[in-house]
Amino acid sequence: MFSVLSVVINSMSYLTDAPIDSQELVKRVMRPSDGACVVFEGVVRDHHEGKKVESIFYDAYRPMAEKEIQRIIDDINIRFPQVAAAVVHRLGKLKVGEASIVIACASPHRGEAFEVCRAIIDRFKQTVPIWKKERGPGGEEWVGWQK
Amino acid sequence: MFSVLSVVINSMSYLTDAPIDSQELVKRVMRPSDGACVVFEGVVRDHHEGKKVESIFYDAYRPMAEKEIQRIIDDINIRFPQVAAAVVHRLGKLKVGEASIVIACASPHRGEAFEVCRAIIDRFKQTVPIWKKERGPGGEEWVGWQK
Amino acid sequence: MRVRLLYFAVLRDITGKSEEVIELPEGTRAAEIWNRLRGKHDQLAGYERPPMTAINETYVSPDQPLRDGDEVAFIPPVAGG
Amino acid sequence: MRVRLLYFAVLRDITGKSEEVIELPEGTRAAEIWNRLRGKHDQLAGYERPPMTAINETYVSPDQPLRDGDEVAFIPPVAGG
Repeated sequence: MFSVLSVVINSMSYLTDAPIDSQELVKRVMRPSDGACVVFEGVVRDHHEGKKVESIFYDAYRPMAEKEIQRIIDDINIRFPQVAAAVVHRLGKLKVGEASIVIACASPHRGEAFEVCRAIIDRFKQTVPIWKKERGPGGEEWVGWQK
Repeated sequence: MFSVLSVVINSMSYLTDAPIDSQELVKRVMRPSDGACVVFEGVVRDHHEGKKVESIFYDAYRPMAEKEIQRIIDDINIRFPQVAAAVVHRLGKLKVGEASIVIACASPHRGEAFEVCRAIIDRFKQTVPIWKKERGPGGEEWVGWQK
Repeated sequence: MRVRLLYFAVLRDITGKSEEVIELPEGTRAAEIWNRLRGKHDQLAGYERPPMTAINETYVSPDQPLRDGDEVAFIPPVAGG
Repeated sequence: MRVRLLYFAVLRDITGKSEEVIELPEGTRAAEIWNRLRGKHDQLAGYERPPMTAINETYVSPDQPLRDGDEVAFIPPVAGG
């Protein structure tokens, strides 16, 4: 009746619990016909809305997040068939300076690589069911939730 | 009367004859307050205007190129004081798939990181005295020079 | 019918659980489940409209009637990236 | 006066040298040097206006009068990046 456990069938997952290797992502997308690669790294920073941040805990609705990211990639593939894009988001506890997301976009020309990289992160932040709990000197808080 | 040899005084040069380490560039720009890093890699691709490309030789007016790049960085620092940017361009013979330029831009927020990274590469291509000679099955040619 | 409710992030903290299976009349809507949650948890009282709603891992209107076996998740404001 | 001419990329290939020091009347302009080069090298004949011009590592108008000791470079279309 209920799916026992949602397993990502693809060997390739968009989510990881380990540090992200951005070089590996670049290698994954680059083809001999590509002249440009644009990489976006989202990184835990030491402040948010005036408050000090020490670490962030990322949580996700994993199977749905995988599907939503796949949907973003599929849309991009239709709109920009010449661009190859890869995305990985890290979950769990991250310290300041660690990358939470890396997006790599390769293309024959730089225009689309920049456009797609920006489009992916903008849309990612709107729909992918991932949440973050910021921890600082004042305690913990889920970002975006008004108490 | 003539400057004997123009030496880059800074330990940091914008030009290199060795493969570029983009991870090192990212480390150089990231500060604890940065939440975003955008990296652009220009890569030798296997074609140009319908012709097959096997390798590219990059030549430069080195001391002037260093100054022009410095000028670009200085302008960016004035217009976007919150962004930290690093640039390295490689010279000499590069094979398909090798990076000729890497630009890393870190910022508290992603908007300016994208904007600055794009602005740097766009301006770089207009004013920095670097040239490329493409080699393919049909011979060699300096790009941009109409015979 | 029975549906599985999943709780994430702030909702997991507030409800104290990550999921539960509940018995409901046929055709119940996610919005009605949200109202039950609001009745149970003071921290949700101010939220008249549910946050984004997912049924079986897809965003849907909270007014869509549920079916037996559905997996329902209320999605608090996302903050990935 | 004497100025140093630097040749890069396609201009180095055409002239067969990377630099030379030439003797010129006071006040000569870079544009006039360009015309001399056009006279010497058939491949440049079609280029009435010089490409971008740098004096002492800075872009300037090719009509700027040169001074003793200047380093002059004609900059073919750049293609870095």
